[in-house]
Amino acid sequence: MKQFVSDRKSRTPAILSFAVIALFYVLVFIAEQHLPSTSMLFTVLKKGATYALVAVSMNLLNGFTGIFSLGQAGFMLIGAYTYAIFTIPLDQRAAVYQYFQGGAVQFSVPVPVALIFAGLAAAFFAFLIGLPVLRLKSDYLAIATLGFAEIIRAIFQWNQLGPITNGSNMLRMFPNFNDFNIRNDAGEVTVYLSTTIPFVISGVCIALIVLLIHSGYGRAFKAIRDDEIAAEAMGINLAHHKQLAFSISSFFAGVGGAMLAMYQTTVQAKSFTSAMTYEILLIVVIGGVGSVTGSVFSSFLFVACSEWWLRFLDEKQMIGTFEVPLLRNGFRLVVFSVIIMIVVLFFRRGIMGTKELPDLFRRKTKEGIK
Amino acid sequence: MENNILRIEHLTMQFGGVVAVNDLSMEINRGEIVALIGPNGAGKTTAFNCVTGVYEPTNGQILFCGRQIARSSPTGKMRKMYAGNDASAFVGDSVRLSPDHVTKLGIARTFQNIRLFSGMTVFDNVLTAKHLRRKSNFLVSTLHLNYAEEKRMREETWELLKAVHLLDVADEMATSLPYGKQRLLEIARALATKPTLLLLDEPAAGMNPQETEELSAFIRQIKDEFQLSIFIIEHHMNLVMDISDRIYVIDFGRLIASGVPAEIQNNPAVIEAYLGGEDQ
Amino acid sequence: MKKILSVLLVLALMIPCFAMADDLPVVKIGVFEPASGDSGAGGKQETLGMQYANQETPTVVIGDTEYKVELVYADNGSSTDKAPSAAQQLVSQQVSVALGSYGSGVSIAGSSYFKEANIPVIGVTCTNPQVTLNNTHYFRICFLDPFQGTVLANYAFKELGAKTAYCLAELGNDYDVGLSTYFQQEFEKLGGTVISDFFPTGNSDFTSYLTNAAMFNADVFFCPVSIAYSTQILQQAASQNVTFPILGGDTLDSNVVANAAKGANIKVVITTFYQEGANPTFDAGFKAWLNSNAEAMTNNGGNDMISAVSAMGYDAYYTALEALKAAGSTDSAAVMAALPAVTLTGVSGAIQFDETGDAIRTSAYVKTINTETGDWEFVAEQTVE
Amino acid sequence: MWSTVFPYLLSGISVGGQYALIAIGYTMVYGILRLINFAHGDVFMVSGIIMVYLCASGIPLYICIPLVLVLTAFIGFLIERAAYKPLRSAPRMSVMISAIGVSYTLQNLVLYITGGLNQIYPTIPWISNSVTILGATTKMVTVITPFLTIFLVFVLVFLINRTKIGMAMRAVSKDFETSQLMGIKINSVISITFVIGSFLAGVGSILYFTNYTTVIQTSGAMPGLKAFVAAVFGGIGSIPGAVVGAFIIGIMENIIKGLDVILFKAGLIAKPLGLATFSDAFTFALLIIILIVKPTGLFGEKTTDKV
Repeated sequence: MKQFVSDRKSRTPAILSFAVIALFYVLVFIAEQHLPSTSMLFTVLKKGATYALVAVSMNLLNGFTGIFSLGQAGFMLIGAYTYAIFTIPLDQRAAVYQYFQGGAVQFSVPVPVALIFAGLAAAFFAFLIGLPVLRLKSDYLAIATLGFAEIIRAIFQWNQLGPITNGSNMLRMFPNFNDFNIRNDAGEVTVYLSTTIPFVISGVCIALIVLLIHSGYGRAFKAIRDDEIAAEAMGINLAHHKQLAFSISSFFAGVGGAMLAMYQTTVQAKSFTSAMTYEILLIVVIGGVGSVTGSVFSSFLFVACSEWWLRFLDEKQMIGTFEVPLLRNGFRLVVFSVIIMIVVLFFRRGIMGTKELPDLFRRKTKEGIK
Repeated sequence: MENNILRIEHLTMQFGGVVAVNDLSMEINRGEIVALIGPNGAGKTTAFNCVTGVYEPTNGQILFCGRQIARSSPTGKMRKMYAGNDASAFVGDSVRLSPDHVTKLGIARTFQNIRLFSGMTVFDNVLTAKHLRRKSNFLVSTLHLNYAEEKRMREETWELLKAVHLLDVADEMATSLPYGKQRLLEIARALATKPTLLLLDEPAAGMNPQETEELSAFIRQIKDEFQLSIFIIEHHMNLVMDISDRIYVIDFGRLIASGVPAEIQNNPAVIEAYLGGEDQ
Repeated sequence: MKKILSVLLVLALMIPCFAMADDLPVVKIGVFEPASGDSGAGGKQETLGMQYANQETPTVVIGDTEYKVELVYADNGSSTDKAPSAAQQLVSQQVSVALGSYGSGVSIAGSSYFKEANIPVIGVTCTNPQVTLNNTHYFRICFLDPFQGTVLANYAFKELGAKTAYCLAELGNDYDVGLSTYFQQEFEKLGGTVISDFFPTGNSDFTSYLTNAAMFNADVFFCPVSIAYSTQILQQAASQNVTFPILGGDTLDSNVVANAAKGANIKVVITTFYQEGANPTFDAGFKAWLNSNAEAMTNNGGNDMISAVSAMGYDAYYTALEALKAAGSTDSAAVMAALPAVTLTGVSGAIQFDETGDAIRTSAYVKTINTETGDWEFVAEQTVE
Repeated sequence: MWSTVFPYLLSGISVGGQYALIAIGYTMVYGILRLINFAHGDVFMVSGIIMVYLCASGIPLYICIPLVLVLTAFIGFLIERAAYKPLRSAPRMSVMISAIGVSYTLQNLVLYITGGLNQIYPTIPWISNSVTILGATTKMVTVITPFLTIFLVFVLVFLINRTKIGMAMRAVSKDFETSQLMGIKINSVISITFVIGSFLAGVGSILYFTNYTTVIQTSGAMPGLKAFVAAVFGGIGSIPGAVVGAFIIGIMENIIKGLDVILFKAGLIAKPLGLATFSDAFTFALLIIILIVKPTGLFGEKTTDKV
């Protein structure tokens, strides 16, 4: 029984959760084949999958390593740009870099490679930024990373870098989610994958993060979160491990950024503002700081509400002849932010607290026994 | 190689105008249990923090197994405000190892105000402390390719918990344990780093006499079981007199006496310091 | 407490969406316009044109059945990151054709979603060539920036006798950057020199940029920026007593801008699509409608002055109707197929598409602000062959 | 050379003064609650919106202005009570998140009310008039801002050093728990801090928007962020620090905007490099440098955390 110490708890919950996730993927695939591709459902699923990855990557920092960073948007920007720059088809570059004679980069790489580039680029910048910044304490760190995100944004917008970044102008024409669909010669779609693939990408990434969290390094991160001094006294090198967590988190933020680019089909530096970081932070909080499952749930919830379920609040609604008051452009966001405030104030632990998917089944099974 | 495992030479730690530790010199031999005692605020924990690399000493040097782990002399502003003894001895290149480095060399510690990893189970607290001895890099362990290593570490952890009689609570949250057990867990966690020198900062604080009894037995037991040298700070005189081979006494940062328990027990200076200490 | 709150939360999410009941079959036309953000004012005025046209002709006969035309709105927030979901929204509501947007950037950002769902879009005042380039689904009823840039450059160089021009554009705004680039190209071809500068989104302190222009001894200050910024630029220019005239593109053609310049000692010249008075019947009808509709009035900036974008919106609506008639079905693909052949004599002039789907336009109106009255005044109709 | 730099200096000083008035709010709140009040910039913006609507409703200016200030102060008070007080015992991170939530809410609320359209700020006579000093023409407000700022700061410093409540504030910022034990009414002290902070933000908004005349839900974000940077730069917790920092940042930012011209005139560059792009980024670069070189800022006193 030795080796079962600490995971004496039966393995069934884990297996169950795997089953559930797998089932979900299958459902998504089937739905995509049969429901009209114009349905809002798929928008939500695509964007949700993207945000889920970014939220989890942020949670790895804020929730599991206790580093309160607000640089996420900056790293997403790097990822998005790297992806776009390396994947725009050659014959389109002239059109995209219209003011810069087709730009400096005159080759393009396959999508998976570009995704990895995106991650690496973000991770690399994170490493450089981390060197000075990670020595700072909680909210100083937060504001410094926020500052760096803004600086990155400005650099990418600088006209002198136009040949690479297309200045402040939009990057587009790069492969997006719809290009994952398999088409026949006539150009009709035979197999829809435009939602399934994003799920796979972000699924794999999140799985990697989860593995990391459950590895020895993950434990070291948690140790740092719980008590830096004790962690150091147990031989954990703070600088090295923080640097590691920061770079890894940024790597996945970068991949997330690339996915966001694919979702939006265009990239522009000016949209990666601190507001975006706040949005992601709120997602993490709503889901529960320190719960991967929570982050994933709340990403989909957040996107679904803002893109879909609460949309009707923005338009005039008639019940018979009675016009529902207050409903007009912007009301959705008001309701939305009120909900968020309620969560932040009264449900501070978020949807999941620090629980994960298996824990849900675990409780159930326990009850079952009783 | 020489037989003292830790040697502190002319250690002085000064915060601003306050001299917390003043010209402290002492040594610990292999296999010894050495106690550092003194009234509250005498600078005992500060000395610990210097040894473990939390503080950079103002002056003096510390050798572990003959290797410098700290060496410095007053610099900058300190040079003017320095109030300790001779600062001349250690001028020149200073050495400062970070706490984690010191731990890697084989010095482990517990904390006076318990510092367990609150978000983790008892088992994970100990398992985490094994992290520094791992061979596999983060890619390997992320992909869980180091199964053998992980398994070994879990088994060792299991052994440790058995040794400190915490096996039954292995899956409890660390902070949910009673005070006494938390202290034991801290010791187990320290042992998990495979130290040769163990620093215990008031391990018996908040324990009842009976628990204290067990503790002294326990300390001896782990000393033999893990071939440790032990450096202990403690107020419980019975415990100190019972287990320690030699005792150092400091008051207001200065060393006022040292020797075997019997000598210390009837050393007037010590008694004075303590009575004085109590009175204030 | 928590219990109640959580219940409330659930309710907030569960409120059902109410559908409208109606007798006639409905054909949906998507309105892909900014209702908020920097271009919000312009977007709303453009939408007004469509709304007016819609209440003027609320039904259309397609094939041999009469359909009620329903305008479906989506606010693209004048930002390229909100545009996709706005486009998605229209797509998911299966509109037969979409109109818009005010602002080229958002049009480009939304484009691919309509393309994927093959829904045709009729660009109203998005003047950047990139909008329609290599797109079969994007059409446009206004002139293009190269043309507008040329007109402006010529006007500045010949009429205003400017030798040095200072261009100011918003970072990452395709309209601004595009137009000023074309202006620069033409102006330099004519032998002038151009200093171009950019300001970050959300900037509100333009004094330094105005000073820059003055320092470079610019003879003209060219700022083809969205209404939000142009109003601030005008006011700050006024308070700095700048000597050079301020030149702008079609975005400045709004009564909001005119009001901002009222009573100030500055010269403002712009090019645009339509000048009040060119079509009296439309003017009269539109003003009447504005005055009868409080909400419309506020959306128009509080008075009944007619902005060119409204006229364009009006024409766009009728172009869409023509396309629907020609298609003989509400199927978006059919409408797309029908659109290239559509011709129409709108209030802003004759509309006919070339092979890239752009309207063939050869003339632009040059206007200036009468700073006493705060009205736009017609200067000339510039034609470039 | 001077004539080249001066106009930038001028607008720099004025915007610096306005940042200063916001920065004080940040620095006071941080000093007492150790909280970055992300919503402060939005309070500043809301104050602007209130002014727009009050004037639109036809209330004469001489009533509007004081009313705006009072309302702004009240909003500050309200926010503290609603969003921060319940979290007194919570970890700092969740309070910070609550602050972000409040800022999000305020912005969306204004977006809803204004319909996301820019609101033209009412022109306040006299201070909106143009004046020409040393060849640079500008608004009167530009000139008076720095003086008004300095004056208000002096009043504030007096308040803090001479009055009972000021003493309480200093006590609380020194040691929260102890001063609580000493029977200081923590909550009222905190409320007053927020009221003062918001009041000054209100004054700032009047000056700022008289200069820059359009208000939109996002108007507060950048000035807010910069004011905060100013506070950190000057040493968060220290009022003089915040003011000095604000002026430095205001001036630097405008110099950067004009850098092309200055370098060009000085003949250092052949053609403009579009360095104005970095006018915002520079502020943050400055922040990071100071954080790394001297984490406690220019005037911040050192804090040591116990092992």
